[in-house]
Amino acid sequence: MENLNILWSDSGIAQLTFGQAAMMLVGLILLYLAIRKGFEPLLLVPIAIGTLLVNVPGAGFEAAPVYDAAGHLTSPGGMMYYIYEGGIATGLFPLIIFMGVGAMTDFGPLLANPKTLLLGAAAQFGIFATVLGAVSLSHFGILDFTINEAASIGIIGGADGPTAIFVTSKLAPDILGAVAVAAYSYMALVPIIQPPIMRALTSESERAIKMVQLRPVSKTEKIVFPLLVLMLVAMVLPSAAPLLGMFCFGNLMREAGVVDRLSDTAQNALINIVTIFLGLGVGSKMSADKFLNWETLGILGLGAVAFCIGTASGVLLAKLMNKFSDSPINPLIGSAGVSAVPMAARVSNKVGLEANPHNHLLMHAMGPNVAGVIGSAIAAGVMISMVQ
Amino acid sequence: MENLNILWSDSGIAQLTFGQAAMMLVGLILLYLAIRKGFEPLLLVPIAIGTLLVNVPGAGFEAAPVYDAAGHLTSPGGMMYYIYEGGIATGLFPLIIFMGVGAMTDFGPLLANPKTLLLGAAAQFGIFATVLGAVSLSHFGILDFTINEAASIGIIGGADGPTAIFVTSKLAPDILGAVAVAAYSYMALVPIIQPPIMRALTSESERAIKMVQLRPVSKTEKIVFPLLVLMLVAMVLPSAAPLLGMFCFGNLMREAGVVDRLSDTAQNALINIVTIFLGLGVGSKMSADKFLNWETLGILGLGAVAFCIGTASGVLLAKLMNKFSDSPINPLIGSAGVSAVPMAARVSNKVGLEANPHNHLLMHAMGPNVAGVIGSAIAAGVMISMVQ
Amino acid sequence: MENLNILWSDSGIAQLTFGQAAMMLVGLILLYLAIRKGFEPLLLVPIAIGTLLVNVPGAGFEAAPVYDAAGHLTSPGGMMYYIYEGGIATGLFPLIIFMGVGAMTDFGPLLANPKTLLLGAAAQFGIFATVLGAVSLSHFGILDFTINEAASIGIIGGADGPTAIFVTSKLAPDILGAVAVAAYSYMALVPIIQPPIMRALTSESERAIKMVQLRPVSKTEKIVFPLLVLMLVAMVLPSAAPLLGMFCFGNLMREAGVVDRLSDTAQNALINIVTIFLGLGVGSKMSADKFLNWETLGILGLGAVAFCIGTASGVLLAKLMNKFSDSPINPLIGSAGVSAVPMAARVSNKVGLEANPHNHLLMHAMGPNVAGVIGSAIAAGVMISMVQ
Amino acid sequence: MESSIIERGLDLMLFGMGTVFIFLTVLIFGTAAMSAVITRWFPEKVIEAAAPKKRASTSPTMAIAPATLSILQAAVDKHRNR
Amino acid sequence: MESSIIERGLDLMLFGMGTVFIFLTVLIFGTAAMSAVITRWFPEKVIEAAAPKKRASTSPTMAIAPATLSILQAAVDKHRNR
Amino acid sequence: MESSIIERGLDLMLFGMGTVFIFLTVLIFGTAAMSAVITRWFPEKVIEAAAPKKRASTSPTMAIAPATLSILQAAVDKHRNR
Ligand code: NA
Ligand code: NA
Ligand code: NA
Repeated sequence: MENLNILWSDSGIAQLTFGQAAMMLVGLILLYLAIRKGFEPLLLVPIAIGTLLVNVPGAGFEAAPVYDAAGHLTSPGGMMYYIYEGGIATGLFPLIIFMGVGAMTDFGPLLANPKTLLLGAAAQFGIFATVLGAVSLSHFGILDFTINEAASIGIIGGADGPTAIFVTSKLAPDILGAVAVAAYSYMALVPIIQPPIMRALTSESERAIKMVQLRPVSKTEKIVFPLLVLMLVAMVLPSAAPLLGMFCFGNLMREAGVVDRLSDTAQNALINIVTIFLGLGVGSKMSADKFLNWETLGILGLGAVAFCIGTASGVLLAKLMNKFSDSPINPLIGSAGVSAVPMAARVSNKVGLEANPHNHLLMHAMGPNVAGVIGSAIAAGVMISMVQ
Repeated sequence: MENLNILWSDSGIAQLTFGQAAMMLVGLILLYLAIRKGFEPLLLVPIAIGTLLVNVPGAGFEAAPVYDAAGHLTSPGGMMYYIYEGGIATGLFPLIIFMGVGAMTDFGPLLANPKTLLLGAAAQFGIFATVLGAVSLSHFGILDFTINEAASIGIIGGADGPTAIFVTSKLAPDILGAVAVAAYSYMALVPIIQPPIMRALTSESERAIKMVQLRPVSKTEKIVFPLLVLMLVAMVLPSAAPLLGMFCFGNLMREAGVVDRLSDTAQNALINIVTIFLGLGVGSKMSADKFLNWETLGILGLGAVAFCIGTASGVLLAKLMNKFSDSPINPLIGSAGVSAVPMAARVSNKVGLEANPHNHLLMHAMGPNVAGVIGSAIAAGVMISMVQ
Repeated sequence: MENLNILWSDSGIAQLTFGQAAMMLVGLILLYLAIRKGFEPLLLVPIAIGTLLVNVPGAGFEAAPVYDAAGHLTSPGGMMYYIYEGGIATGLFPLIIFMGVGAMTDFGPLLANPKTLLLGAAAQFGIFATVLGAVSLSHFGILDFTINEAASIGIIGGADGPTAIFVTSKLAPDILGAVAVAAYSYMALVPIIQPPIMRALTSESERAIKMVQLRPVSKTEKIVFPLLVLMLVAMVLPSAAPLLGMFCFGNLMREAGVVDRLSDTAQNALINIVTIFLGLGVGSKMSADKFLNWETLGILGLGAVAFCIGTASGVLLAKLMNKFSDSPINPLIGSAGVSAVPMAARVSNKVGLEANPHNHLLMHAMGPNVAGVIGSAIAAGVMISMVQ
Repeated sequence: MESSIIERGLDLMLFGMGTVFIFLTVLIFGTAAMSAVITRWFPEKVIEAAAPKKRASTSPTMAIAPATLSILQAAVDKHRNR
Repeated sequence: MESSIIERGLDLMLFGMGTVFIFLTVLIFGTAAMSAVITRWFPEKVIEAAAPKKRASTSPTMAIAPATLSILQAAVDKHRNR
Repeated sequence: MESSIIERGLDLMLFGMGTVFIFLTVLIFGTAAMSAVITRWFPEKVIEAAAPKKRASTSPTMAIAPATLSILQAAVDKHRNR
């Protein structure tokens, strides 16, 4: 009988709280979005499973290990504890992911037309406008965000998952779950969010603008460019050096041509392994007390606003640049500056094709697209430097 | 001269104890079984090497790191120390292996015929009967097993390596080496252990029973099933949630169809890396004082008994189900309920073909086979919940 | 304004020291050598990037984590801190690399002609002659090396990167950067360093000596050999057991034929992942205070001397053996005893072809080549045993 | 008042086998219900005849991953179609 | 003397956007200079027409790595040339 | 009574080279004995002529693993045999 009691009191039903049940539902919804709707499944599937596991009542996935007075382990910690402390609190997982993304990135289009870097700058306006929005909500007592949380929410607008996770795990780990979910969800929604804004801000004739073909780029330029970025970051903003350093390292491995073994592993086995654990670790912050509150709704809302403003800023600056540039610039490539590589560049291409079926913007949009990755990493560095 | 003394006193021969020499012999025997006899070499080769290394006199593979009063590292620990503490004491390695096994598992045959889940339950009787056997030996003073050790020994009958390692590292780490070696050895011996029992408990006509072809299973069913298992575990037995959660996560990655990158890595690079280190870490518990005693003989004996009882229980329940079922059930698929995937299912198929050369039982036996994995994970959860 | 001050005082230019600038230049030079000159790029590219990153002023890549009195993390450590402490201070990374190298090594040529093991012994004379050179410099007050540093510098002559890193991280971590850079640079320079020495010490007719074709080697011999080495190390020199144990483990996985999954992963995904982090971690010791001093010049100079002496010793012993051997021995294969697998064997082959265009020495030189790996691991064990 | 080790073993057997059987029985009904619901309300193109030859193995012993095989198959197919 | 949260947000925006624009503007000039130097003094065989079809994806969603594809291409080519 | 650093260096050289030579000499005899025993009592089909072309490299510089190559070879062979 006593044993029945143990089994019953240990059982999930006996311990389940309303919050845990609700969070499990959230996990299932995320899975639905990831698997059926194709919302960035590589991250959202592990995050969703992490959400389910961490809300299993009494399973102790988040438990810290217990040591006795002599320092001997009396009870090991839960799996999520080790994953979170080992890979996310230390910042290692997002940095390794960023290295892999660097190894997957081709800076060729950017090098052929470096002024598109400005579009990657403009689109970061969404980040900072959102920070302002978040602190305003806080100032007027509508929601309660600290400046750390506001900065983390803003970075959602960077449309760059690892950057958002890196910044949030440093500045405001309690909202990591909500921020990561918002970042990846909106990245998946780019094809829905961006086109109306792009159409609203451009005329039919602007959207039909053909751009001149990109010049060829030499191997040496591609090798030197990541080093140039790295040296510049080192001189200007060291707090962005971890993110951009690893990004440039990955890209250098790709372009060097002598370490293809390492580049392949960084793009495949290593990034996959880390993605699995990063997702689980982010999911471990999806507990009811951290997610089920009005602030989360605010985060989701502000994140959407950040995407919209970033898209608009990019398009508007592209319009302006088109006015003053020698060679024509199609304003549609401005929206790609939010990053969300390569989805946003594909959206530019698609909207461009609607206006002119012979106008292929994909390569032209890849320039601002990868510039957006650099831009939001810089923005992240500013946040870490000024807020922390 | 003094230096000669140092070299001599540091040398292996000067320090070698009888126990270490004997354990090295055990390591070589395991290697022979793994390489020449094909006994689950993926685990037994690393375990055997771990056994050899940890018994090198004076090599300090197991040494803990030493810190001075100020907390600075004065002497790093041995390799085995880091592997064991980082991956086995934390439970991470068996869980990652289980994720990979989940990604390799096809639940299709089980979904087509869910009542074969019962066979996966029946075969776990071997586990608990063996627990009873172990405590009886202890009660009558023949051998000295605690209840923790008895539970760990029983789980050998689950025929599932990672489950056995997970449970034993939590309940009775001192016998981890013996339990893991027994579990993997008997899994390799399934084609020798099971057929006589199967033939003894069934008639020629029963063994010739043809089963109806399995119905097709939809992709959606395969996606929902691991989630169903996960939710059920969460509600009923949270202590089984780590094992089954990771198993279902792996299976979901496999079936989701949108994260094939992750699924492939979980099935290949990641599981291989972890297998190497899991084996070495298990081997680090193969020291003379833990292995060279009568209890180890008892563990090996009881493990064999567990396999036999599990096989018999599965076959007998299958016979019973055949009596009451609408569609015929060949009792030979019952033995596959012990798990030992996919070896046990192949044994069912082979014995079936002897009785009827046109009777292919492989797919029918895969149902109870994977059910046995779930069954022994549940049994493991009960052990952890009731014994710890 | 205050914020401008924060950004400025946080910026790299404001904090850059002369030493950091110089070390960044060193990093760029290493990259040039690795990418344009093909100097062992797999290690030197990550080391160079590590050098750049760790010298970014104010980026805190090396910072240790900070905990408050209650043991809670208040500030996470830098990436390089975790990589170095987790993989290099513990010795894990070089050991894992060594396992992978073992899985890539074919002992066939050595088994066909085991007396070439002696050449792998002779070439280690470079190691110990260099130790003597280093302590002499110290004795005469020219440079200031401790015995620990002298031992680490000597091991450069082993022409084996992971061995050098393993020994130096244990004996003299402060000079790890310089030692690793010297070791890999000279390994890359083998085709330039060795041929003049080889030509100077041999006559045209000696270089033209044809060797008898190697006998076939059975699979069983290849499986037993790594175990033989392992048992012998265990008996004679346990301090070499970690290095040679993992090396033999890797080789056994390769030859066993039953764990090809694990062998492939050890040779590919795993060694690549660890190579990336090993390089970064070594680079983290490339700070100005540790690298920019006369001792580093001494290390580079002594390292070159070690290579030359090792090469000469190998060739001279090969000449001697040729005098007393039944079957002819081409002295050119002696230089391959320094290891630097497989570069040194290729050099033997190339110099041999110059003297006799039909004389293919590659396979004959592979014997001493892999013997050199064993030889320098033994030398490393002696260092660790006698110096530490 | 400590129960003897034998009693604890008996308890483990009773509650253990009980839990295993209850869990898997509930899972049978759950699975049947799930399949019924999906088959009725979310019918789909059938993907395989429950005999998944290509991915049948759940053993970690296979040296080549299914994914690799399918890549190779694709390579060969691609070539054949030239 | 603590500035209000609104002020801190405004500061972040000003200095943040300022840093981003300054950094990327400097990078534009740096990149242009680098390309000019390389094109003039270190000319090279051009490797691609800036439209890198084979390795264009920067997305982690592609299931097959470019490297694998090129290996397979090599295998097929090798066979075709027999 | 500390020995000078020069003495320690000399000691290292003597005992180091001694150990290396002794170890490898013992290994020569051990290997020869092992080969003799295996060749006489456990003869086997010879697997290769000591010139293992396919897996000769012990260098980590090769971009494609032997395993991958053999997989590809298999793919091409398979196709050729159609
Ligand atoms: Na961005
Ligand atoms: Na089982
Ligand atoms: Na060597």
